[in-house]
Amino acid sequence: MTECLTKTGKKVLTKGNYAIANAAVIAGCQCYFGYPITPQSEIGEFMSGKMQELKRGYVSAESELGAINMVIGAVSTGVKAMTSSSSCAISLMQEALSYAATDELPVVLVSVMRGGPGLGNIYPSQGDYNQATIGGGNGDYKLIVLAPSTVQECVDLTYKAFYLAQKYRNPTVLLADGMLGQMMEPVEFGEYPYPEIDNSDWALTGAKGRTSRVIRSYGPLADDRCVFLKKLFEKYKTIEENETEWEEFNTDDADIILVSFGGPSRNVKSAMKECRRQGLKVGMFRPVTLYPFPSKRLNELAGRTKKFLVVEVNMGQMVRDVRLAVNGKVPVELFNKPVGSPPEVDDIVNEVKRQIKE
Amino acid sequence: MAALTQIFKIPDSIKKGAKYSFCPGCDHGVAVRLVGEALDELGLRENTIAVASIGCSVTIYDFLDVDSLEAPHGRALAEATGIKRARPDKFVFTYQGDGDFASIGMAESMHTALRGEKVTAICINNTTYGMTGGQLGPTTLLGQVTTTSPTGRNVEYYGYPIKIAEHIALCDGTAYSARVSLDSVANIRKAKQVIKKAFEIQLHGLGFSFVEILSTCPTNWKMTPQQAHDRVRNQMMEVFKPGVYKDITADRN
Amino acid sequence: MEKNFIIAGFGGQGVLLAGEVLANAFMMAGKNVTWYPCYGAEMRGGTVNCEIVMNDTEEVSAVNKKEADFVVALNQASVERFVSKIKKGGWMIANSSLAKEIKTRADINYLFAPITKLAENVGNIKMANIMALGVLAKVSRLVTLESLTEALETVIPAHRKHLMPLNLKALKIGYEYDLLPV
Amino acid sequence: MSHIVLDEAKCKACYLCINECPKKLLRVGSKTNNLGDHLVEFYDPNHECIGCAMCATRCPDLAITEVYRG
Repeated sequence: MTECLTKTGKKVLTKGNYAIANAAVIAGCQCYFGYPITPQSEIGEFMSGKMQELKRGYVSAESELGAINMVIGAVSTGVKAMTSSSSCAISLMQEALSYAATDELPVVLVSVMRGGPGLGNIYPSQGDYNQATIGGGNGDYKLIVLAPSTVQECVDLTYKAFYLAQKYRNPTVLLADGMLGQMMEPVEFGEYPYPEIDNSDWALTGAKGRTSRVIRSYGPLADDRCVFLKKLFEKYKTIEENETEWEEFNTDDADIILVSFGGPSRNVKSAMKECRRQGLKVGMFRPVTLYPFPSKRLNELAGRTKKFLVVEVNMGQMVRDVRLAVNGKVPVELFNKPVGSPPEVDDIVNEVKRQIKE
Repeated sequence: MAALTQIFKIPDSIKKGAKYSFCPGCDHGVAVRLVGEALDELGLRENTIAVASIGCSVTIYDFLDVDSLEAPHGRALAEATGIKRARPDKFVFTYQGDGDFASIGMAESMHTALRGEKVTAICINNTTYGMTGGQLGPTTLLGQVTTTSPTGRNVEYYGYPIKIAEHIALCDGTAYSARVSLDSVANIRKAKQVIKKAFEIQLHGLGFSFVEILSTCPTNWKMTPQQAHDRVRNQMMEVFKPGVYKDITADRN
Repeated sequence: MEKNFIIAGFGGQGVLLAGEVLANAFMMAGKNVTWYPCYGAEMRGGTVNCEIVMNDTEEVSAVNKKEADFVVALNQASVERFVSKIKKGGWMIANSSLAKEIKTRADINYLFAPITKLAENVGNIKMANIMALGVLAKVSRLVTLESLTEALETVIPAHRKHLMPLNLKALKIGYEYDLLPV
Repeated sequence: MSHIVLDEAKCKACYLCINECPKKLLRVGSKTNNLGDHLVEFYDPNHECIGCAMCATRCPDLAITEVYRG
């Protein structure tokens, strides 16, 4: 599947993985570096052909450590670059992500979640919510995290990931899951909808006609480090103010609001609709950005609903952020499936009914 | 009175007023200067992106007046690969220690060589992890006492030191692989020519070029600077023999 | 209206491709559609299936549904696995060349067709998947031969284009199956 | 008149240069750095320096900043 997917106009039926890869190409991704892992290998397969065809950069890296560090190298020169991987292999990238965040580099990482922990399995999962939003790298840093729920959104949020990464000079994660990666839906690839960001004031391009630049994370002096980190967290505050994104349905009169992200939120949406058909006052809330997390809005909603039910495919990770946001105003319950395809609609509906009764 | 000719100056590629933070007698200083001289002579300063690694080598960005990126431990050549693929017109080199290049970063190093990536790697071999206080590294000599080989490196517990330049020479993508020593003025002058040659290989787009530099660590070896240089000559050069191990341009010359 | 389909069979029978053709056909007919494969260890030599959810009014949200409107089972294992998932009044379309003609439920419709044998008659048993789509088109009345033909044109890769006539023949025979003597 | 320029601020008293000078014009001086190490000094009362730059080549600390021959 290396033929060029159509850029505008016509809809094409394609897998989430191909959608992400093709969108990255359209977004102007100049270099792709990757190492295969199910369920996202189609991204690298697509890129291997496409990037060579377009005379852009492509390397089958020796490892995920190699891949993410190659991305760091490429983006440090001001070009757009990305890698993609999954779960246990994203673990290998945590060190580099800490560097990239501290170096303020616009790395784009696509994380297509599979079952964990350890080798886990290749079924869909949301077990890497914490890995993406909290991270496993050292020190204080944040990654922007975007969570698509449809194949079209895989396209749209890939564009956005490149834009936000560039705009804020911050590593950005597109957090998909095996379900979205493998699923096919009709999509339209429009033009890259964002303005290009001028990188010329910081990128490494050779010190011609200017003083030389150093991109480094080593800060030997404690005081300097304090200043730097405070500044870095000012940036995160700006991101939180400007870029928090979510979707909500029927929250106005909801007695209970279902909270879910990514692929599984589709089933939650169907369940919410089914509940409404049965006359139950059920709403739904879907964070699109997992960092920044829409805490403020959830807190507002906590003032008017009676309960939140968080549905996720892991042992309960986002539920913690929802609880922090709601801050004890109303109960926040969890309905989870540890790993695999999302919970079936009927099961969610039944759980909602049970929760309403309680 | 005869006119004066300046025969030595600090290279333009070294930052004005730079004062090294290396220990007395450490040859990192010489190596960085040689790199600076080579950049000057080839007119590369304004087109270069250097990659610093972790260890004492990380500080080169404080001294070299070129655009620089700091890589996580062992990943310098991955970052150099990324830079070169993104900007093939730039001159890209890494400056690493033996631990960085041949231990934690061995996969990146070998695969960069195997891909024939058009970058240059300079690797300082001082047979120890210097910055962390002199532990056993991949190049620690048999019998050498370090803080993690208190009775000397033995094969049973530690295995053998790696001969980096020879291994890199075996990679098909390597265009040039050489080992030099900084133990004497004559060898320093030779080293300069080798570094320059490695840079030229990259400029001609011939493949991966590599220079291993035998260097001192008087502090961790617990020697005077002079003793340390004697050790390089008498012990290290016996095991790590200086020479050009691969030069794909040799036949053409 | 939302309808969902499960196409199942052995690895190698082309069930994922058949699903892709069906999903494309729905898309080309202007409908919302999602194709969702089973994947995982099952792919290695075992049974394979995919689910296609079609909605002609709104965006498809849920997949991995508890029940299916139509199941196309190309082997016995798939019949056994999915017969219980069919909605009341739904359809089991089974390949009687590789599955027993036994009706275990009274509340669903069965159609048994010797799909593999018919494909063999066309000249290539690999056409069984496309032939099954023909049968499904006839039974479901939710997708037309025209859409399926258009979908095949899109899905079949350039280097397999010489197989188009054979595919179209299989599609047509499948569609006309119930007109043939069994 | 051949000579060198020595930047005492950069000298770390490793004394490697002393052994390199063919004319023995470098020696341990009386000035000390902040560790109390005696710095190297260039002592060439008879103008014997030949401007060979061996000292500068050897110096690991860029302390010999310039060498002139003439």
